[in-house]
Amino acid sequence: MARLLLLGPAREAAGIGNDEIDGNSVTEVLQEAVRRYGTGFEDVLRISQIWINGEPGESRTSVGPHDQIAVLPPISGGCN
Amino acid sequence: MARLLLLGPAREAAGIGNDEIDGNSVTEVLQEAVRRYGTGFEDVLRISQIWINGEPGESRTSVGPHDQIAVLPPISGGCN
Amino acid sequence: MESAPTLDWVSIASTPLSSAELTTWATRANCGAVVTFCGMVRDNSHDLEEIEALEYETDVELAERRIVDIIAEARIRWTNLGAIAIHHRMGRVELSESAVVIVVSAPHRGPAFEAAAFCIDAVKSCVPMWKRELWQGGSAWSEEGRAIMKVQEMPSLEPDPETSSARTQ
Amino acid sequence: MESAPTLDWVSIASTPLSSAELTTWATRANCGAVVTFCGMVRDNSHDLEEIEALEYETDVELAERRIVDIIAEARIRWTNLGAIAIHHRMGRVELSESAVVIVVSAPHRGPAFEAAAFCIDAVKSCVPMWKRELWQGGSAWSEEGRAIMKVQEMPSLEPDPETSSARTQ
Repeated sequence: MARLLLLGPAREAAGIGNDEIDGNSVTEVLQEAVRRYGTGFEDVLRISQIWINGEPGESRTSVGPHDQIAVLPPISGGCN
Repeated sequence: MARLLLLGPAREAAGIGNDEIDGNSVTEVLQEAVRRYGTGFEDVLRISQIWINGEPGESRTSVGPHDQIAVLPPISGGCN
Repeated sequence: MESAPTLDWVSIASTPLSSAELTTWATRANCGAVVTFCGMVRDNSHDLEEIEALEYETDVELAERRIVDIIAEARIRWTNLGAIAIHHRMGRVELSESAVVIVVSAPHRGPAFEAAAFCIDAVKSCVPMWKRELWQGGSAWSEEGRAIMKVQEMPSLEPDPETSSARTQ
Repeated sequence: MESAPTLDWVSIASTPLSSAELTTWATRANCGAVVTFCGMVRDNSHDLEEIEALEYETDVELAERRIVDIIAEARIRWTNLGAIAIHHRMGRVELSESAVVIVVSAPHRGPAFEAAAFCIDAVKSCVPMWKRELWQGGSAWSEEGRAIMKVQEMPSLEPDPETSSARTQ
């Protein structure tokens, strides 16, 4: 179980920005997320970074209900 | 004869900012200026640029009553 | 951060930015230079001609943490800076409004320019922030996507040796 | 120049400067970057610790001509700039007031930063302007004297190849 935070194109593809998903590791949570949100989300996930509790993380990391997994697609820059 | 413009330390050393001085060339005008203002001014003049009518000029240039000779000591920069 | 802090001021909010307020805030008696950068919504991008607004999406907590990292890194790379402010809008930002304002004060102008340029480069490269371009009747994510970088991986802005002596006076 | 001109705004006057006014003035729909530099009176110089004001002496006509040259040269070196303002105080300027404000807008931030840095470097090197430092009970000409340069002789600010691609986006 972990809290999922989806941003920008990942939020748009999933149709949701925050979710709670079962799973003991980042990999398990994201596999369930793909099942839930479909292939459009999977395409974005493939090119995204994963941050765990605010820092870049590894997909084999184990997670609990208080951990936040953020999906961060490529950015386009703040301005000009 | 020419109009003399003295700036910054040159004005301070001469005790005057604007003057009219006889002379047919820049050299003649500045020689007369040194006679008039003394050695303190001569010291500043030695390290100064001379501009004629707003542009860097040559001391042998001939001048008339409408020409401006400016004495510009080294600058210290506008700020920081 | 609600009231203006002393040295570093980070904000991500949906209210308009005031570069004038930040410039005044950054003024310090020992600083001869204040450099202010406004990143504004302009009417065109790579492939669009008539942009009328941008919309920024972020997570405030994640983004502010990264901006704090950027300021810390700037203070490591330039050791004698005065105040640093980085404020970023989120949500819709109209044409010619500032989406981001960065202000750096320093005793001398060289470090103030360099640190301000570093900060906006780092904001564009290291902060989780997504931009939609809005035009009459449509919108799309901005296309120039790249992976978020770590602040410490930002390339250094080497001062040009030919001009750095003049610029560090 | 009494009312705000369109592209280039040069002023030498004894009244306080408003960087906010110039930043707003420089905003253009096609410009994503506005860089504002404030050169402020600081409380110390090379050998003095408690400066309370500076006093600037110039000839307005000669100085404004040189500033016009600086802007022309900036537009040669960076061909895609928006607006450029260079305003300089003369007479007495108090601690933490701006003695000079430079604003450059451009479509992209790289040229805006570089041209603004060039302009202040050139103002310091090419404009006939003398500075007295004033402290409690005394004053003296600032000591760092050098000959006035021609604008065309200013060294170029080569962008660092490592970072210029990021900075010219």
